Amino acid sequence: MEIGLAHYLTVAAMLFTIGIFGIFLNRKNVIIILMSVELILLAVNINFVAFSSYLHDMVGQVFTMFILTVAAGEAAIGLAILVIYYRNRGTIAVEDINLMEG
Amino acid sequence: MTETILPNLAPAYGEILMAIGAMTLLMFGVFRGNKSTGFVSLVAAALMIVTLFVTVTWDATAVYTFGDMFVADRFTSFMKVLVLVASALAVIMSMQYFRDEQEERFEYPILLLLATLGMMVMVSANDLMSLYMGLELQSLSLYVLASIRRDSELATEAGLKYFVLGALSSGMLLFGSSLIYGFVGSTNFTVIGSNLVHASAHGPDIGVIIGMVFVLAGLAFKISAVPFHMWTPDVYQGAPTPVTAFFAVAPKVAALALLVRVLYVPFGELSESWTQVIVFMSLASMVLGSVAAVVQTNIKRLMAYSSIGHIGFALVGLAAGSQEGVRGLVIYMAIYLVMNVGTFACILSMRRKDGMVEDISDLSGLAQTRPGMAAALSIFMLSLAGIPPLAGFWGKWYVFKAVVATAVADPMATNYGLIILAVIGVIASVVGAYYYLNVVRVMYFNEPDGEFIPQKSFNMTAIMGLGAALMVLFLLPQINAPVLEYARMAAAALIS
Amino acid sequence: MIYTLCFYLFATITVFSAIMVIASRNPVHSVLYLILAFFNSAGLFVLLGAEFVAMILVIVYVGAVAVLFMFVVMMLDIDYSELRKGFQKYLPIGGLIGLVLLAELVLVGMGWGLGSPVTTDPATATPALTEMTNTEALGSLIYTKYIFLFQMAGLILLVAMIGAIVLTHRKRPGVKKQSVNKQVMRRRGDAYEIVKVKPGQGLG
Amino acid sequence: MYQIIVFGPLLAAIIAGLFGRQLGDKGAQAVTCGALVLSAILSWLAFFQIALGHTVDHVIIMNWVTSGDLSFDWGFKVDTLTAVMLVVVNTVSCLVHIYSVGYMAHDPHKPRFMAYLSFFTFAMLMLVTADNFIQMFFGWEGVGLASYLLIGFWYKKPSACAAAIKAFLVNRVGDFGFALGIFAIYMVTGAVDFETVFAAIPGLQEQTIHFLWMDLDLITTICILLFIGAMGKSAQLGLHTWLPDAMEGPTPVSALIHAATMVTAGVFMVARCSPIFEFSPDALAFVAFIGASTAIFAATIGTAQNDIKRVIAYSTCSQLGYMFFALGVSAYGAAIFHLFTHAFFKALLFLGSGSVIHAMSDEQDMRKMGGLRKKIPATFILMVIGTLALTGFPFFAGYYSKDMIIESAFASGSSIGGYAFAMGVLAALLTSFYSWRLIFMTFFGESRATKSVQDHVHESGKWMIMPLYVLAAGAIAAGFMFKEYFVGHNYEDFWGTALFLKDAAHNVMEAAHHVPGWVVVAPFVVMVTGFVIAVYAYILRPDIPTRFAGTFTHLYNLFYNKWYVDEIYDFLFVNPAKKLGTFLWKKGDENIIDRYGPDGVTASVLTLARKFKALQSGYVYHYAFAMLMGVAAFVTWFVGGAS
Amino acid sequence: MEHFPILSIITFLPLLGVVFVLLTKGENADRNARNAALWVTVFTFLASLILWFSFDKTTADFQFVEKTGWLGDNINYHMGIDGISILFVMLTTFIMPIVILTGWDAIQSRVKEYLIAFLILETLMIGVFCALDIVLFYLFFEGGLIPMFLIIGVWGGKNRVYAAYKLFLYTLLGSVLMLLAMLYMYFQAGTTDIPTMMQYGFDTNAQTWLFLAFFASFAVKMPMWPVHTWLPDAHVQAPTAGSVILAGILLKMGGYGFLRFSLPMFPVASVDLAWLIYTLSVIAIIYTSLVALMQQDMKKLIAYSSVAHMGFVTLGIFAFNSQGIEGAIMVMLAHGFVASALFLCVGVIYDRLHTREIERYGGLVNIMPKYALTFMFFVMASVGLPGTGNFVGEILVLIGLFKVSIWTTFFAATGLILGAAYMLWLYRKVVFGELVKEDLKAMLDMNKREVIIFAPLIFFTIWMGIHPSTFLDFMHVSVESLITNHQAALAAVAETIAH
Repeated sequence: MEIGLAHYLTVAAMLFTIGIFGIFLNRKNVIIILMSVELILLAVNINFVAFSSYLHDMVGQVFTMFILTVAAGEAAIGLAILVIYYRNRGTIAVEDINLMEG
Repeated sequence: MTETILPNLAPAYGEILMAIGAMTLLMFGVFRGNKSTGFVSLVAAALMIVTLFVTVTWDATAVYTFGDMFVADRFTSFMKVLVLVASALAVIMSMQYFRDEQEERFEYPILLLLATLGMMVMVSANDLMSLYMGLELQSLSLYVLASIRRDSELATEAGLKYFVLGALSSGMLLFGSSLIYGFVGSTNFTVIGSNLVHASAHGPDIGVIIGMVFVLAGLAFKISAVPFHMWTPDVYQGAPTPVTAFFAVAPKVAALALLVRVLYVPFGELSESWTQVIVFMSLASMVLGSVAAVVQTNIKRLMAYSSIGHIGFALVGLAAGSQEGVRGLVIYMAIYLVMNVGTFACILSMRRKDGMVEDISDLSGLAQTRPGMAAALSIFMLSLAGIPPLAGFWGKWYVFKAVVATAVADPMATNYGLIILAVIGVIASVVGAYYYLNVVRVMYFNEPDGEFIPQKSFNMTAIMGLGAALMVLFLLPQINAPVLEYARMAAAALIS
Repeated sequence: MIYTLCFYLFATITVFSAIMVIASRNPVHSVLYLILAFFNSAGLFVLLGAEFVAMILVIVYVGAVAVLFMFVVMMLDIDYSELRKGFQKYLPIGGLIGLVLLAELVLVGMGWGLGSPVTTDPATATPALTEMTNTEALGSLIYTKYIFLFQMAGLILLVAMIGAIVLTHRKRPGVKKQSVNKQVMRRRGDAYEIVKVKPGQGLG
Repeated sequence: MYQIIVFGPLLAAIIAGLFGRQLGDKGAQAVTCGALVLSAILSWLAFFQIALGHTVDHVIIMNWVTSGDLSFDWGFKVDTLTAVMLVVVNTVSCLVHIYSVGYMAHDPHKPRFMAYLSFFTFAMLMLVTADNFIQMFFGWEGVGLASYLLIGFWYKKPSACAAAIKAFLVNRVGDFGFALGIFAIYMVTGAVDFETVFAAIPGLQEQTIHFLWMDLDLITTICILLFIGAMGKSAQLGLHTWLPDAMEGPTPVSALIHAATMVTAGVFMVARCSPIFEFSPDALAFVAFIGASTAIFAATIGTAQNDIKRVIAYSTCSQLGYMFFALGVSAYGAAIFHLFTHAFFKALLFLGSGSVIHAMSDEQDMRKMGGLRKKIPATFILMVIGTLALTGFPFFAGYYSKDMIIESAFASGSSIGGYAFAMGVLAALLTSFYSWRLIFMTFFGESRATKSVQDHVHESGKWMIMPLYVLAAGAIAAGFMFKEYFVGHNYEDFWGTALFLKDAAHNVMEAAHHVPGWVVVAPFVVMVTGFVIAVYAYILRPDIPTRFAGTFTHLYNLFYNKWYVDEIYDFLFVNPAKKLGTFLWKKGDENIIDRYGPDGVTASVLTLARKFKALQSGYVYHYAFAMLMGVAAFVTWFVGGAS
Repeated sequence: MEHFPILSIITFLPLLGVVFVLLTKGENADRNARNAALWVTVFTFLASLILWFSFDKTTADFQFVEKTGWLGDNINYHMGIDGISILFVMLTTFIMPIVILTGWDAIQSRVKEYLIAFLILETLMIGVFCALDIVLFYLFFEGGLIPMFLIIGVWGGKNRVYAAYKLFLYTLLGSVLMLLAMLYMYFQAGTTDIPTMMQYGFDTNAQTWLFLAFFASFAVKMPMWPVHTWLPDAHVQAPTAGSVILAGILLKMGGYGFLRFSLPMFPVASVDLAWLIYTLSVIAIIYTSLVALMQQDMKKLIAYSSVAHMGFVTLGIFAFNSQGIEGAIMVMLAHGFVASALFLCVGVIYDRLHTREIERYGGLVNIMPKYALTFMFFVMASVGLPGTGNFVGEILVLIGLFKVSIWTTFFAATGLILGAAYMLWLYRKVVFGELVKEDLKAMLDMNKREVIIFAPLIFFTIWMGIHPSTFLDFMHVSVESLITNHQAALAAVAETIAH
């Protein structure tokens, strides 16, 4: 079977779903959540590049570049918040993040 | 394909000014340290005001620049004015708080500036890419702002929650963007719009619709519409109060402006589809915002639910799917801005020995100890509840007017969905009135307990007084006419 | 054929490592799997003809982000002995919804090009490799047409920087630092004290 | 002149009522009595001018209400009927005012009492002078108010307050019917003034009105509704229960309101509406039936009562029954004539009993009296005169009027007339019995009072006795003096247009002069019989009544307890109303409307709010899950919708 | 505006009083504030007398009209009065000084706020009756809730919070539905001008819904059964002056609304749904009368009686004939005086003993003769004794209604009996009887201020009863034109159906 766009999109969709799974099935570790976010962004990137390739259009790749840049910044901020949170609470277990509710 | 000439910078003078200003202030701050915070704050606020004037002077028909990724028209200028006013007031209102808490950081106003810049880019975005960049600039700044009191457990928790869910929402938004890009072949709003018009002969592609849904979900998160609202109460409660005050208005205005543009410019052709989503979100937000707030005791959480509910009301205007509806939404946001800023000014002005006032019960007997502030806060509360003749009522009036007009415009095919929306909406506003009244009740009906530290900030008093006066006097044509006229022009810029 | 093989190889490994990222007991493993996923997606990118993006992915992600993750994981010293609890609790319903979503997304993906003809008029068409390399093409776009976004990206990184510093940078009270001023201003009297000791009593 | 007659008492009432304290007791008494004397004199003048001068006066003071095609005025319509009523009302009222000066001498609230009396007189005068139904209703309710105030005059007595309220409420029931009657009249005639209405009625025969799920004859319906009003005011069977209780008021009040004037308002009203009633034989039959039944019913109760005033009250009730069945057989003249004479002798009896009560230190129970004839001879004589008039002793006032009624009933020839005749004769027997029983128990035999009371017994003062003489004169002379005018040969000249007969050729009163001899004699015979029984039972064999009561326990109890009407009403209306009220309040308002309405909604909103609160668990993964759910739902919605 | 804007001046004059009250300072601040408020309300009343005397009774047109652009979109600031609304305006301005006097001694805490609340309320109430634009109307109509909420909540009794909320949310819920209907009408008619809308002729099918939406608001405000339960609570908890305003004026807004909106704008639906109104009103009259019979709290009893009286108002309005409508207006006016006075009567003794429980009183006539007389007068007026305004109103309502529905009249008239029952029972328990309770013995009779409060009320109640033409003359032409238009609209609809 010829590898077409749909294959790439399927891979991306799977990554995307896995990423979302990682966010809400995870109970223990916030870092995994951050990694799940990276997976989601990866899925998006695959989508963009695939579309870019099949559309013969550079815009998708340009977008991917910026997504990568932003993702790096996002990761930095996320980890920074995680660190200060850990400093305050001594844990990063997801289940402990519920001082506020209701 | 390469542009050798400089792009037209004129529409973006405001943004450029903000960016340069922010970087200059950053340098200044770095050299002077945290003791310069007061000065930096003032300059930041002034910068925003200056930008505001730069923006206002931009009063032309739509101009596109930066490869059509950036647009400036009357809609953007109106929304930017709102954003800038909200941000500037947020900066001013924060000063006293951080001074009192001895947490002054010069980065705070700068981050606020950068967030505002992000919002301005969002408002002016005409491309999925500029949308994303603006959104992220804003979001990243907000994540930091939420947890800027890094020693506070609540603030860091708020920041973490906000970040995680925000990242998820960005992911969704991006995923949607990718689908749209793939199925339409462009990321430019205008191009998408015209492509969809051409494609409309055989119906829109499902991929586009799904992509749009994802983008909608991402934006709905930013305006905290149900079911993407769940971060709001926790973040509002956990974040430092002035940050909450900022969160409650400016980002919402910007995201809503963006939402409106996304729905009307690229996806105007799909209005039948997105109306369903908007109607649902609007209904759910109104109901949840009104009902869930009833049992809240923390005033910041209360305001969070209140903001959810208000977004629901604003979306009613969007659901109307008409120029009048957008106008209603714009007016609604303008009024919402004043009500919220005023409310937070009141909250921020109240300090006890053991810290800020957070519990509604702490307001007991405020009417006797500080009648002026109680009166102002009551006016804001009743206005939020939408009781005439206060301004909040007018906001609701214009959105409901639009939706009723759409619902019954065609006598043959009355749109029952919209009628139900309108009926449930007004009933939700009654439920909502319950908890706003609760605040009034605590202030007026209860006896005072505990002392407030006298507030001497002139700024706060001025904001409260002016805000309350605006709420009451909105019904004067001298005050409402310009707002209505500008709102009309803004809406007309999007939909003719 | 090789193309197909490569695709399946990269795709399988990517998906597998993605699953392992969220399923690993040890976060360190997760990070490693993440890196693996990145590498393989870079392979996919290459297959798609986007060499520069693939490079960036490896360099930026693996080189910076993933390492950052690793750094934090190590630094926070998390007790990962019982990380799996509760995973199963929401798995059925969550899995169901996730699978439905996945199915729908795949379905949507399949529909590409079937419905409406995708625009044949790309905004910035990909130049033939003979004409310009992928890197060149990107470069010529980013600094011209997309200069605005480029500047925005700069600002975003600035925010990230400010944010990271604001949040995490702090003066540690216990850390000894050299203070030239203090050294210069040191006087003899600061260093010692003359004490008269009575016999048999010590310094009490 | 009529303005002075009518508004004089009102003015006096206002002055005495509002400025009583400044005027002092004497001043208040002077003002009210003066006004009433003036009114009385003017009334007699009016009587001569109108009734004997055969004219009709119509004075309009001002417009009262105009709304759409409805319009009515404040005005006086003075014809013979009104003139007779003016005389009756003002004469008796004037005498009662004077009597009250003496009777209430020891009461601390004299000005208030006088004011009430004058106010009552005003209201009564408005009633009788009305030229339209609404003004009549004004007077109608006005006298009700006065009655209420006067019955409850001794407000410290709970029984007085209860009686006052009862009187007002029972009257309201009647007014309810009266008002509906007026509405019906307006609906069909478009007017409420007598002239227009009466002119329009003949044209409405055979018309029907749909009510109570059936088509009723229009005029009959109107008449019966009006008559319900009369029943309430005149204490006819069914709505009579308030009258005996009303004796809680001071005795002058009983004499004025509950004997001579107010209670006869119903009679007056039916007579006034004779142009309507005449067109409905069914309604007339109903009136006659109720009247006759009341006559006998009240008389039976009267035989078993021990309270001196209650006996007279039931007697009044019974006599009113006479008047009504006279009306029912179209003997309007006879009815009004009896009203006229009854006013004198019944007022006399009441005031006389007041004198007795006064003498007995406010004791009303006849079982504690006895042998008073020697101690208060004047009162005794006067009471006997009243009794003779009441029982219809020949040539006393009652003789002419009551016999005329009985004869008219017979002469009418109808079956209901026959019933009325029979009841009338039987009631005459009982009347004679209980009247003499009263006299004997009070004035004969040994005194059964306590020593201290006995020592106190004294004849009343001149303020009290003088009016009695005047009334006694009336009780003796009113009959033969006015007989010819009211029911005799001058009938048509005298009444003019005031009373209407549909079929003037068949004047029942004309026929009454030609009834068989035994009919004429029958009332007299039964009267004597009653007297003899009374003498036997209360003078000769005083143990008889007790034995009788012992033998016929049930009958005695039935009479003694007033046929249990009060109890039945309590059971049927009062208690259910209270229970229903409580039920609607506690169950309806609180348990249903509030519980499922505002409180219920609030509670469910709160429940919902708590559920929302619970959803907001604080866990990030829940929040993320909600977002996923949202997106998945939207996506499914569209994918499903598209495919 | 070509002429002198008298209506606006009357409407907003009380706001000037707010300024005065705010300006009072120093140790005599409370007293000065009271005086300022009193004088402003008196002055407002005097100003409204100008309307009274220069009103042209021969035309059904709106008079003293002011119209100026306001919100754009064809929404104008449009004020004016006709023969119906002038009476309510006068009622409001007349009651207000009495209201201010009522709290003179009783309210000692937060006096300024108290007065400000009432003055603002006055502006809003007058505005309701003057507004000729539905948006303007709605503003005034709803705005009144805020001061009322505060009045009950701040100066009310023990359970004031519940009562204040109930009042606020209940009425608000009704009104928001009306708001939607207004928006629909605005969309249909393209204007919010009331006189235009009265002639507009809304779509017959939509009328039912519009009518029901307006009904939701007015029925709650009236209040009609079964949405009446907020009223007893509100009355019981409100301070005396609040009860007076509530009974005297606020309840009238519902009736006024029916006259101004429901009848002229939805003629078909009004007729179609008259059965509903009849049923609810009759139930209200009998039901609430029976409930009133069992009340232990004076104010609650009178509140329930108000519900019953308002039943007469709705019946009269929906009789669709001049007697019914004029009677309904008369009942409203008379009830405005009498119910206010009854609440004042309760207030008089409440001020002295601080309880409203009927059982706690008894025998007051012995020491408070003036009070007893006054109370008696108003009890009798409330019962509908001829010679009082209530009688004229009720008799007109019933006489008009009888032409339309005999059954309804029959049941409604039973209210006259029941009404007498509970009022007389109340009076007997409170005023009559032996004075045995020790704490009652020290009570003083009415003072001069209280006499001044009651005197005009008594005077006007009698005046209305004896010479109602003074008031009826104002409304004749307007009511006639209302009915004529109503009938014309019905005929037009019948015409279209026939074709």
